[in-house]
This record gives sequence, structure tokens and C-alpha cells, in this order.
Amino acid sequence: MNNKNLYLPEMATIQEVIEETHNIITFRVTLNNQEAMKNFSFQPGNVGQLSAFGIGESTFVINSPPSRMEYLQFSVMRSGEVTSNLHTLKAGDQIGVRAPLGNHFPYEDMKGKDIVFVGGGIGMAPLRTLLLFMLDNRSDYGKITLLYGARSPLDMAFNYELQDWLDRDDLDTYLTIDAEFEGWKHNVGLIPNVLLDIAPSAENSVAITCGPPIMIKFTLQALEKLGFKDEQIVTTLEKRMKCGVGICGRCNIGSSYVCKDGPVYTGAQLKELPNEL
Amino acid sequence: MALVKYLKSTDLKSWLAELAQENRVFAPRYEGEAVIFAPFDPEQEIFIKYAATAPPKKTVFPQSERLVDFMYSKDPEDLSRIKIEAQEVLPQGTAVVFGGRPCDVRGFTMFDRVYMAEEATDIYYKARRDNTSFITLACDATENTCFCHWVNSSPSDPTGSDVLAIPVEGGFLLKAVSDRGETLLTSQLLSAGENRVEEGERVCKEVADSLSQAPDLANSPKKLLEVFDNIEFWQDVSAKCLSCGTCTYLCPTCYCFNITDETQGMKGSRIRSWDNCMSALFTMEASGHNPRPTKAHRLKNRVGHKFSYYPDLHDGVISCCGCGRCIKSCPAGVDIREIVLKAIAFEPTVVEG
Amino acid sequence: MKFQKELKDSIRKALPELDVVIGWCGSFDPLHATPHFIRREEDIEKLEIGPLSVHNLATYLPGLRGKKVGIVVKGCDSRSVIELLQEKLIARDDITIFGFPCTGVVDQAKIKKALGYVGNVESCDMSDKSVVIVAAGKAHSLELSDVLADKCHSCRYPDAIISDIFVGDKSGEAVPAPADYEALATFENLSLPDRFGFWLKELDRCIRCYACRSACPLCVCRDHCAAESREPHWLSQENNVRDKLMFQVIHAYHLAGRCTECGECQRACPVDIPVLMLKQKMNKEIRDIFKYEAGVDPEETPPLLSFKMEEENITEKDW
Amino acid sequence: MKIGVFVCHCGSNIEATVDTAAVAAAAREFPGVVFATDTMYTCSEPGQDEIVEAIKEHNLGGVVVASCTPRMHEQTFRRTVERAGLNKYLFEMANIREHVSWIGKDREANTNKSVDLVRMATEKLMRNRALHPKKFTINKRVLVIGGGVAGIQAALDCADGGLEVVLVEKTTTIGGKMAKLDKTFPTVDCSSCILGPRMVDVAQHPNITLYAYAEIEEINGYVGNFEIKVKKKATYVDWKNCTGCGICMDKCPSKKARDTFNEEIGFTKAINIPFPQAIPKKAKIDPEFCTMLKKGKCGVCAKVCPSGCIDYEMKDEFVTEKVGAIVTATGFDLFDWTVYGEYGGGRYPDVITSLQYERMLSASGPTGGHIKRPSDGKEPKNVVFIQCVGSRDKSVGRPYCTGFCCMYTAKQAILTKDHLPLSQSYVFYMDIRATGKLYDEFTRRAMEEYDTNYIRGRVSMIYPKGDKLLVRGADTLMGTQVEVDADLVVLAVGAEASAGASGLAEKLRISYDSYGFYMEGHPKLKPVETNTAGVYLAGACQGPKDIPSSVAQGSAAASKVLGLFSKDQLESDPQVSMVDIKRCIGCGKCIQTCPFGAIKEIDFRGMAKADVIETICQGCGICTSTCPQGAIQLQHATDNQILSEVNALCQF
Amino acid sequence: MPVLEGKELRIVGFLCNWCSYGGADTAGVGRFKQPTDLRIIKVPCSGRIDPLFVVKALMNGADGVLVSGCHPRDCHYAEGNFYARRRLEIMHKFLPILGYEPGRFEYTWVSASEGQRWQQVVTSFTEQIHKLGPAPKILGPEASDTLGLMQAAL
Repeated sequence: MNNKNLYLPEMATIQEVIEETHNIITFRVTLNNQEAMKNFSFQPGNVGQLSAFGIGESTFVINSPPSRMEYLQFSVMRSGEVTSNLHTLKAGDQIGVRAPLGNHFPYEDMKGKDIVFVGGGIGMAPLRTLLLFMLDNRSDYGKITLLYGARSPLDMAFNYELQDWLDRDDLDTYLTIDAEFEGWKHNVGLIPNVLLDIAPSAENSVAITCGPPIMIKFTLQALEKLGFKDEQIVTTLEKRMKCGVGICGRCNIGSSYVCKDGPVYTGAQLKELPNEL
Repeated sequence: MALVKYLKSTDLKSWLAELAQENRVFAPRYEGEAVIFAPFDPEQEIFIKYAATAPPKKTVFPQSERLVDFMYSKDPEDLSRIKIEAQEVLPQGTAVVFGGRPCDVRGFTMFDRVYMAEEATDIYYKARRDNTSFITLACDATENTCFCHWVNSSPSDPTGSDVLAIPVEGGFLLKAVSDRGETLLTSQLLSAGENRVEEGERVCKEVADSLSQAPDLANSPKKLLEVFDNIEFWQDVSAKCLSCGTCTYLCPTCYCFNITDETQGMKGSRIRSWDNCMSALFTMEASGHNPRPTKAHRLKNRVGHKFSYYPDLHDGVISCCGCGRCIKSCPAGVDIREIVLKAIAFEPTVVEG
Repeated sequence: MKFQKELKDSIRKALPELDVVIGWCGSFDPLHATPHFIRREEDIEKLEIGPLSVHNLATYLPGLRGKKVGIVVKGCDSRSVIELLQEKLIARDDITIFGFPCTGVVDQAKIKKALGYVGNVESCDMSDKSVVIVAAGKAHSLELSDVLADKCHSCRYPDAIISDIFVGDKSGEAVPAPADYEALATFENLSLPDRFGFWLKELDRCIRCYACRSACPLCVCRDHCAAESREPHWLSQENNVRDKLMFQVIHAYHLAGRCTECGECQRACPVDIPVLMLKQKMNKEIRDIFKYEAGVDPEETPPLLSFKMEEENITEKDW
Repeated sequence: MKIGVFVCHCGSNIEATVDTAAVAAAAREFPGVVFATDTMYTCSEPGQDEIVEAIKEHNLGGVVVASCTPRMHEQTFRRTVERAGLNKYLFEMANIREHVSWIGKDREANTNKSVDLVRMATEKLMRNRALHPKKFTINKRVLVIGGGVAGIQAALDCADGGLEVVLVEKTTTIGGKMAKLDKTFPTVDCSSCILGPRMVDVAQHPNITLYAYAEIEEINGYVGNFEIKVKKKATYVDWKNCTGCGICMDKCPSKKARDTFNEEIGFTKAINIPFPQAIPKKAKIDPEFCTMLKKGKCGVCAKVCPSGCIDYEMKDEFVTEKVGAIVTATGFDLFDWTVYGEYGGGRYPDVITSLQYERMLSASGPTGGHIKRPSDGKEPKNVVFIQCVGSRDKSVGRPYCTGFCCMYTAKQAILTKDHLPLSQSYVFYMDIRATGKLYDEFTRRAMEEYDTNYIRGRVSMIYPKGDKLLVRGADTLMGTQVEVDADLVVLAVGAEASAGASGLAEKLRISYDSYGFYMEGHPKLKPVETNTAGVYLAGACQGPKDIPSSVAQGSAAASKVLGLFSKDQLESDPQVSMVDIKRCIGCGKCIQTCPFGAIKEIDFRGMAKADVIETICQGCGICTSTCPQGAIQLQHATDNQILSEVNALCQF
Repeated sequence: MPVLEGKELRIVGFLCNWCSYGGADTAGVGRFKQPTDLRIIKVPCSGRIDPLFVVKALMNGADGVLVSGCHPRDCHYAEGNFYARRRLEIMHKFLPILGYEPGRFEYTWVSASEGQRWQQVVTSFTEQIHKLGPAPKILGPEASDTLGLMQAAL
């Protein structure tokens, strides 16, 4: 048996805070224990619990790829007590990290296939991990398409690397916002509609989508229209979590614990689970 | 054959006092009109006439416990540089629990599969579980709410226990059921018990026989999933539920918890406390979205977890020990047996044409 | 009960217009009843009213807002209905109230105390005066009055104060004598340290299940109770007696001038903590200061939600 | 949050009994505090600069200043932190001067207490949020309540400043108490000669709408947007067409109507115009005395009125006015002196009030300016003036000094001599209070040039002796008993709050003192503001005042209004309540208890929820303490903020 | 921790901003000497004071709680102290059932000009609390933690 304390966070230091949007910030953190940092290993899609000591913990995906290990990156959208508190932290501040937790994207199974990323808002965070990972292992994958949408350009995270993605020859990047905005040169329209316009081929493809529930719902419908089968679709789920290790009991959908067995699910797996999202 | 001893009723307190020299000893006590487990106190009567109102769950899984203490300290050179130390608070010492019933103690085995899983072990739970011995009292009578025999157990089931105490004439027949149990039975107060084994077996059999025929619940995992989307079914069975936490907190197998932080000045603690899947807050997300917004959804999860999801993950073992506390203590008289049977019996109405 | 048939008939008549009628029926043993939600004609037959009809069904009303609900009420329950109407938490037009002349309900804790463990209950017969319980083949006999709930002994409103359909004969006018709070007075004879110690000792076994709150017909915050919120953060989730007692004070204060002393909080408590006494204390003071009784007039305003420029019965400290 | 703590010495005011350096040192140990220091004068320019610099250097997210009371300098420091780019609500004060250093000398205990207060402030500060005011437009019209000299001044100043003014007067004419005066001290100017033209200005000013014989029925809304319901009481005369010719009054057969303008020295007609210079000069029927209204017989006035204005069927009428600010100038009333048995309790006709005497002195008054004893119409020889009647007297519940009686008594003594050169005036006084410009000189003239006999002492008894009144009192300077055979006794009756003051205060939501005078915003620094934004005070409604002070306040109130209206939009105080819509169950208890009607029920996805109207909310927090689940929270005084202060103090 | 051992008891005051806090200021300006035990929490209005704050303070270890607002009819918010009076009175009457002496908590009215009255109130309340001595305290998570010590004290 493993005698590691499941609940004891590793102390870490915030190296950098990036203000992404008015309500999203990104932390780049390193574990204080250098040995632990050096040995830290994870898979794209794994999540971690960040501690605001005195307030509580909250779950975020590690959105830097395992291929880049100078720091671990987490993006935090302000919504509740914990995230509001995390938003007050600055570079140099201490933070608790419990990671990696959960499952990961089945990137091995995706080798040799065309990849379609569809991300909405903060849902871009998990996709970023896998995208960067695939770009770092570019030859393993076929054509890669990215569709990233947000309410407005002001709500678009990872602004600083979007141009690089747009410029790359080995990546087809599409950006979209919900409504016209002065100076916006990319698509305007809801993600599912833009997706149908781009119409990526389902042939030998995998679609990975993440975003707010309503976007997911319509994106799945759009993907279906484009001929994607359930097993060709991958998404991530969100639930209220506490322990992060499948014990505390709240994040289950039937017998699957999103914190431990998820957060990554294929469309086919989702169909197997009871309907309780 | 395992070690068997006899204890006179009149020596019970003395024996527990002996055990209390090395261990924290818990025994049932009568308070208000309730029977609860409390630290053994020779001044207080040990109440074993019937099963305790609250099971001894808290002896291994306390109502709340500090998981991590954290302390802030400032760098005197630069007060904005704050060091945070997080320190685990592991339970210490050994304990003996006397007077739990077979259902109560078997409940811990439901915890064990989750808390002491190979890939992730809860060391807080494990520390207590490994250091707590159970001298379990076999039942010599049953109540209307008892249904341990529905869930593959019996009034004298020793699963999870270290010693099984069977009430016999003038005292108890003590049967060691684990190695640890044997070490508990070394007191001079105990006499040989072999000559009473037969009497003990008779007591157990009589009680077992007094129970009515148990229904077959093998189908429950499948049937509960079948009614998952039938919201009317769940609204119907949950109508009288008040969404309180009595059933979960009194349940020997309910193991869900919450984690909250409390601070005062420069220090604080991360606390684990019992949580309750019947509460709306249990699954309420920061955004306000709640995947289980009504008591129908929540009761569905509670019943589903015990009779479907858990068995699905753990070789068909139902995560219910049949103690009946959730029925007996429910302020609205919700009866989980009724719900499970109803689900098993449920046949979707075929719409003709 | 003799008017049970009449009640069933009137429910049968009203049911087509209603989504549900809430009453009581038999439960897991003959000694207990349970709330009964009548949606279909065939559910009516199971209805049973009598001394086991302990539950205050008004608790369910706020959760059924927007539905057409019929509810069977004892006199005391009707006061909760009035209070809910007063606070506009239910709409009068949406509910149909079935009243009956209540002759008192039992206190299960008293039965438990009187009989101890009885084993399997096989039958329970309640006549006007006595209770005969057969359990594990043995008959136990009790005086009904010995096991009636305390509130029934000092009941002033045996008939529903408000009802649309009343079956049976009303037992008469409300008994005018005010509740005398005898038990409270006895408790208040204790010294202050003894009272302090009493509450700590009693609350110590609280499991924080909040059944007291969930069963309370006037705890209308439900999912948003201050007990578990962090904003405001009144209580920690730790298992400590301070927070347990603090919650009981919060509960009592939030009910001040609203509580009708139906006793559901205490009845629901699985570990039998005498939490009703705190509410009774509030009510007694409210009665003495404001001459006010909750749950008798749907047009009234609870005293803590109103004021007078001159308060006749408040004497302020003279420094 | 990174917090900076500044502990002020306040020179030696704090430092003398509090070890400020030790407080700062203790503060450095508190959670969040990254910088703490003690400073000589934190409120001084260098002190404030130090805060600004520290905010920048240490990247502070909040500041605590431990110094004087926040009532003194909270605004100052809020501006300071704002200057450094912080939101001004990320600031807290610990009051270690008024509440610590000034009330005890135990340095250890004071230091220890100061540390606690700073700890509380930091704990609260950590839960503060940046708050941002909302802007709203204002209705640049002003309501002036009361048409005495203060109200007239305020109305004219506002109107001249270009504002539309609504002036509401309770009686049928403006002019107030000043219009009743004969002369004014210390210049002995003719009162109506100086007031009259201003009254005419009011009548003629295009920006002023005058409602005379009207009262305030209802006030709703908030600063910038009040809505006023005015009750125009029935006069039974159509004022639109009444020319004020006075024929009705001449012909009216009912001659025993109460003449309030003349302080009931004599009677007036049932239909009357109170005095020739009345503004508006319009007739009004007193229904109590009109035989037509009482018995349905007579109708003379209707017959004689050349413009057919009489309307016996007239009813009270209501008009609604929308304004952005309110000036209250409701003046004062006279103390009811008849409680004094020693002065005859009202039984002797020749004991009159100073204001009655004033009417008697006035050439346009009921006696045509002749001083006549009410009892027999004879000219008096010995006139006794008694001061402090209902002033400075605890036994009648009037411990305060009315302030202007000394002066008008001197004036009346002088005028008596002017009217009746052979008369002799006596003044019984307690002290002479003559603190204004040229005032003391004036009282001296009364004594020295007009030979008024000033006797320092109180009158113990007045009783009739033949056709005279024997006034017996003490001369405390001489230590003797004095008796004067008086022909007329004039009582210098003190001022009290006007009869309807408290009722109006409740409509205005302003507070008043135990005597009914309105409370100003600050006794020193906010003399014409009230604690309700947009409501200002002028004149004697705030406390007894002489004419120049009343006029000065009228102008001051007007300048406040003009200042308020110099902006097109106002900012609402963001310390208002906010509803957590997820937690609100829509029970409406907060709506029920809000004194301002600032919470309304809204429909949110089919559920009832409470919603705060930010511009109306005044920030009292009654709703927060009413809501059982704490779903409505007063910003800047939330449950968690107050609980954090409690916990900072009590958690052993 | 923050109390001066043997010298002070822990007294918490809740004062409305407009009257009583000003009254305490006036007392300070007048240099009216007062005991040092009291710590003042400023609230906008006595109507803002949830009587549960009083209970919270006592249960967390305060020895006395004093609430002061504007005199009735003088409330800055017109009605706040009328509500406060009812609510605080009820709590005042309620506390003894928990075992707190009635004098542990008092409420009163002091206006901004009543510096002297404030001095009088603080002095007399502090004396009252000192006369009562330390309030009963809850000393640990379990009842026995407190009860044991109470027993020992007897």
C-alpha cells in the first residue's frame, strides 16, 4: 500500500502571474522541494488541487504540457470563495499543490490521426496542454485544427500565444467571438456554428472539446453532424470536488468518479454513464 | 479453533477498565433517549440492551478531524515574504470499541475498500482502523427495522470484528475472530469459554431464525440504473424526505466527507468533517450549477451508491449493512428497503401502439 | 378514528383538482406513521390519522410552491400553515386545508423511555385512553396520556385554526389559558453554571445532521442555511460543542416570534437533544414583551419584523 | 492582501499614553501586514505622502491608519489611498485617540488596547472589497419648506442661482415671525420695510413657485430625485382670481375670528387677509368662524367679491413636485408660558408676550402702533419686562437659552420710551447675553440712554393690586426684594421647535433633538447639512436663531444646494446592501423592514428575489440583520467583516 | 491572549456610527477617563447589529458585550434602533437560559453629544462585568473539556 498522505499539499511558489482576462489569471508555479519538482511527472489532462490556505482547495487542469517542465501552469477563473482568494496571490507567494490527479487524454490512441480541438472560454486550458504536447511531438499526429472561441476578445485567454498558433504552418487555428467587436479580424459566431463552417473531416480524426456545458452540448451535436462517432470525441467534465482521489463521494456520475476516473471522457464513455451532468 | 473465553456480566466494567489502561476504550452509553458511543467511564453504565442510536463510526472516522495544520511565518527582513508550513496531523494511540453490533462493525469493511485501496490509501483512516479493535456484541434480538440478512450478513456476523461477544447466561462468550482479537482475550478476568460455545451458537441461530425471509437484491445494481432517468419514480419515493443528514450520519457505511479550512491569525487547519449527500450543498458548484438540484436527485444518488454503484465497483458488495438506523431515526420515516424493492420490482409501463 | 372515512371522502372529492394531498399512513412498524403523499385515488385508502400522526406536514408546503396541494392538519400544524401564509411563503389559493379534531399525538421518545427495548412490534392499539403494544409476542400497556407529546397537554388549538374542509365536530373554542412553560420554569431554577453545563452536555452528542432544521416548517432558508455557508461564515464545520450550541441559538433566534412550538425540531433529533426548550424560551419572552403569539392570524407581522415608537413592556437599563 | 499600518503619534496626543512604536511592531506580526510604522502626524502632508509612497513601494492592497476617530479623518485618508491608486474602501481606521489615548493614562493598557484595535482593523480590511459608486442624474429643482426669513433667503438665493424653487408655507402668507416684528435690533430698522421687498421678490421671481397655506404630505425618493406631495389646504377663495382688494374682509359680519397674525391681540374677520403687506395677498375663510360654512347662512363675501372668487365647496388639493434637494426652514414657535403660575398662568390680561407687545408696537398692528393695556386700553406707565420665560429653565424642560430675548427686550424697552416718553421700563434678567456685532452697545444704550431699570433676578410673583400688577422679585445684585407696580408686564417668551417639526422630520427622515429641533450633520462642521443627503436646514428649525443668523443659514443652505447641483450627476454611496441572488429565497423580510423602500421584489427565472435599489439604499443594514440566511449583505459592513472583528477580539 | 491578565476583562462594544460612536468620541475629546477593557466595533446603525453577534462574542470568550445606538426617534436611519431595541431586548432576556448572567450583555442609547453619559455607561458596565468576573467559557471541542474544568473550579 502507498503511504503517501493524500491530503497534504506540496508547498510551491508562484513564479509568475499572468492576467489573462478580467476574471481569469494564470499561475506558473514550481514545487519548493526541488527533488519533487525534478521527479514530478504527469500526463496531459491531469488536474491538480490548488490550496488557498485558510479558504480551501479547488481543482484546475495542469495546462502546461509534460514536455515543458520549467513550471506547472494553472489557469484560474474567479467564481467562488477559493478562486477569488487565489486571485489575490502574487508572484513569490506560497501556494499548496496536490497533483497530478485524475486521468489523462488518451494521446497514445490518437497517434497517426487528425486532431480537432474545440475550446470555449476557460475550457481552452485543458486543450492547451494537449495541443502543446502534440506540437512538441508533431510528427506523431496528422493534421491539427484548433477552434477557440470566447465571448469577446477581452475574454480570450492565452492571448500572448494565439498569434504564434495562427502563424504556424502545422496548425490550423480558428478564433471566434460571439458578437462583432471593433478591430476583430477573425470569425464571429457561436463555436458550434463556426465548427460547422470549418467542417473538419471526421475521417481518421479525433475531436477534443472542452468548454461551458451549453457549448459542449451544441458542439457535440455539431460534431455528430460532421460524422464524428462517439468514440472519436473526447471531452472533460467538471464537478464540485473535495478530496480529488475518489473517496469523499460527491463527484460521481454513477460509479465513475470524475476526480479519479475523469475528468477526461470519450463520447462513448459518457453515453455509458447515467445522465447526471 | 479460535480462542474462546467467557466473561461474567459483572466483570465487564473491570475488563474494560483493564483494556483502558493501554487503549482508549469506547462503549455505548445512554444519554437523553439516545444511545451513543462514548469514552469508557467506570462511573457510567454501559448500555447494551439494544443497538446504539449512533453506530461507533466516529471511533475510526470522526465527525471531524484536522487533516493538515498550517502556519504562516513572515520573513523579518521582508514581511511580504510569507512562509507557509503545512503539517499533517496523524491520529495517535490505540482504541478498543466494545458493544458495536455486527452490522455496525461490518460497516467499516465498506470503508476499507475505498479508504485503503491499493492505489490510494487514506492514512488517517488507516491509522485509526489499524489501531482500533472491535469487540462486537452479537444481537440476541431484532427489531422491525433490522435487515442485515438482506445484505449477506447476520446478527452474529463477525466480519470486521476482532472479538465477537455472544450474550449467554450470566455473561458473554467471547470469540476471537482475528489475531488482534486473541491478544485482547488475555485478561485474568476471563475464564475458559469452550463449554459455552454450543449455547452461543444456539443464541445466534435463534435470532437468525426469527428474521423473516430476505428478498433477493442481486438485481438491484442493474434495476437502479434502469430507473435512473425516471424522475417521477424518484420524486415519488423522496416526497417525504426532508433532506436532512440523519440517515447518512447514523449510517455505518456512509463515508462521504467535506474538507473546509479554518484560520485564526497566523495559523489554521484543514478539517475533514462528515458530509451528507442529501444536502444540496454537497454537489453545488461555485457557479451555482448543481447536478443534483432536488432531493429526488440526491436520494437517488444515496440509494444508487449503496445498492448499485458501490457493488458495481466492489464485486457486487452492497454498501449497506442493514442496521436500519436510517429508517428508525428518519424524522419522516423514509424506508430505504421500500425504495430498493420498488426499484427492483419496477417495470416500465409499455406504451401501447 | 371515527371521521377517517369522512376525511377520505372529502379528499377523494378534492383530489381531481389537486396535484397532491399530504396526510399520514402506516410506516415500518405498527407503532409508527409516516407522511403520505396522495397523488392517485388508490393512495387514499392507506390514509390513517390518529395519535401516531406526529409529523407536521406544513414543513413540505414551501417545497411544493406552485403546485396545488391539499394538506391534512392538526390544530398545531395549522399554525405553521398560518405562519407560512403570513410570511407569503405559500399562496393561500394553492393550498386546500383539511382539518380534523385532534385529540393529541404521541411522543415516541416517551414510549421508548417507558418501554425500553421491545423488539419486533407486532401490533399497536390506541384507544381513547390507553396504548397496547404487542412486541416480540409480549403485550405492553401504557396510559395514552403518559405518552402524549407535551404540547398536547397544553394544547389550545386542537382544531385547525384555518381550514377549507373540516371533518368531525370541532372540539370547541380555543382554550384561553396561555402555555405555562412549566418545564422551562423548572429548568430556570437551575443555577447559571448548571444551565451552561447542561447545554454543553446535551449538545455534545449532536451529530450536526440538522434534522432539527430540516423538519422545522419555518426554516425556510433550506439549502441556504447559515449553518453551512461560508459567506456569511457563522460556524465552522468542526465537531465542536461551541458551534453546535451556536447553531441552536441561531435557530432559536431566527424563529423568534415565528415559532409555533410544533416541536418538530426536537422530535426529529435522532439523539434526543431538548432543543425545543430554547425556542420556548424565545416564545415566552416574545409573549411577555409583545403580547404576541405566532401562527394564529395570517394578517399579523412577527414582532421582530416590526416595532412601536413606544414599547410598553421594554424597560431599558438605567445607568 | 498586503496591508500597511500607520500608527499616528498625533503629536503627543496619542504618543503620550500609547507606545505607538510598540503598536506598529505588534502589527507587523499580524496576518497580511507587510509594513507598519509610527508617524508623527499621519494626516499632515508628509504623513499622507508616506502612505502614498508605502503603497507604491510595498505594493500595498490596503491601508490601516491608527489615529483619531474616523469621523475626523476617514475621508482624508480615503482620498490619500485613492491618490496612490487604491480603491478608497480598501482602508480602515483604528481610533486610538478618542477611544484610547484621551480616556486613560495607563500606557500599558492603552498600548495593548491599541494593538487590539489595529488587529480588528486589519482583519476587517482583509475582507474589504473595492467598491465603486454608481452615477445618477439629478433633478435640479429645490423645495424650500417654510416661508420665514430663512426660507425666503434660501429660496431667493437658489432662484437667483438659476434653480427652480418650490416654496411651501404653512400659513397664508410668507414672512414668518419677522413679519410680525415692529423693529429689528440693534439698528432699530423697520422690520417690514426690510423684509417686505424680499417678500415681493419671492412673489415676482420667475423661478419661484409659492404654495402658501400648504403643507408637506409625503416625501419619497432620495437626494437628486425626491418626489414631494404637497397638500394645498382649502381657503374657500379662488386664489387665481383673488386680487386681495379686501372688500370681503370689510363686509364680513363675523368679527370674532382668531387673529393669529396679531398674536390674538384683538380679533379679525372670518374671511381675512392677515396684514396689508401679505404675500400672497389673498383672502382665506376661517371655517371655524364663517357662518356660511358652519350654518349655511350668510354668503356676504360671495356677494361682494368683485371677481367671484368665493367657493364654499373648496376641498384640500394635492400636487406633486419633483425636486433634487430640500431646504427645511420651518422656524420656531413660542413657548407656552402659561405653565408659569407665578406669572398668573394667563389669568391677567395685562401680562402679555413679547410678540404680542411687538404687534402692539407695530403701526400696522391692531392698536395702530399705540401701546395700550389689553385690560382697559390705557397707556401704561410702568412696564415690566421679564426675561428667560421658558429659556434656561430646567423645571419646564427648556434648559437651553433662546439667545435673542435679551436683545429684543432691550429693543422693546427702547421703543417703549420712544412711544411713551414718560414711561419707566424695568427688566428682570438672569444675565445679559449680547454677543453679536453692536449688540452689547445696544443693551447698554437701553440702560444708559433710555434709563431702563435692569434688575438682575427672577420674578417670584405677579398679582393684581387695584388696576395695577404688583411684580415681586429678587434683586440678586443688591440682595434685596424688589416690588414694582406695573401697568403692563411683557414676558420674553423663549423659542421652541415648531409644532409640526417632529412629524415633518419623520417624513424627511432626518433626526431631531429631544426638544424637536432638527439635528445638523455635524455641530461644528456641517451646520446646515442633515444626515439625510440632499436635505438641508436653515434658520430656527435647527435651534433658536436671530434674524442675521437665520438669513446666513438660508444663504448657506442655498449655497449647499447650488453646490450639489453644480454637478449633472451624483455618485451614490457604494456602501449599500447587495443580494446574493443564488441564496435569496424571496421571503421579503428585508423588503418589510427597509425604512427607505430601497428593496424591491424581482422575478428571477420565475422565482421571487429581493433586489436593492442602490440609489435609495442608505446603508443602514437593517436588512442584513433581518435576513436569516445572510443573503443580503451590507457592503463594507458584511456579516463576515463584523464576525472577523468579533473573532479578532474573542477567540481565546 | 489580548487581555491584560488580572487587570482587564474582555468587553466588546457594538456602536452605531452616528450617535454612540460619536458619543464615545465626544467623551474622548472631553478627556473623560474610562476603563480600558472595552473594544469598540463600529457599525452603521444599531439596526445592523444581529443579536447573534452578541452571542458569538460571548461564546468565543467575551466577558461582556455592550451595544449602544441612537436614542429612540433619533436614528440616523429613522427606524434602525426601533428594530434593534426589540431584537436586543429579546436576546437580553434569552441569554440567561444558556447560563450567561443577564448583566453580561446590555444595550443602551447614547447620542453623539452625550460624552458624559458615555463615560458613565462604560464605567458602570465595566464595573458590572468585573463584579460578575470572567464569563463561562467553552474550552474545547468536547463538552467534557469544559465540564471537567467547571467541576474542578467548584
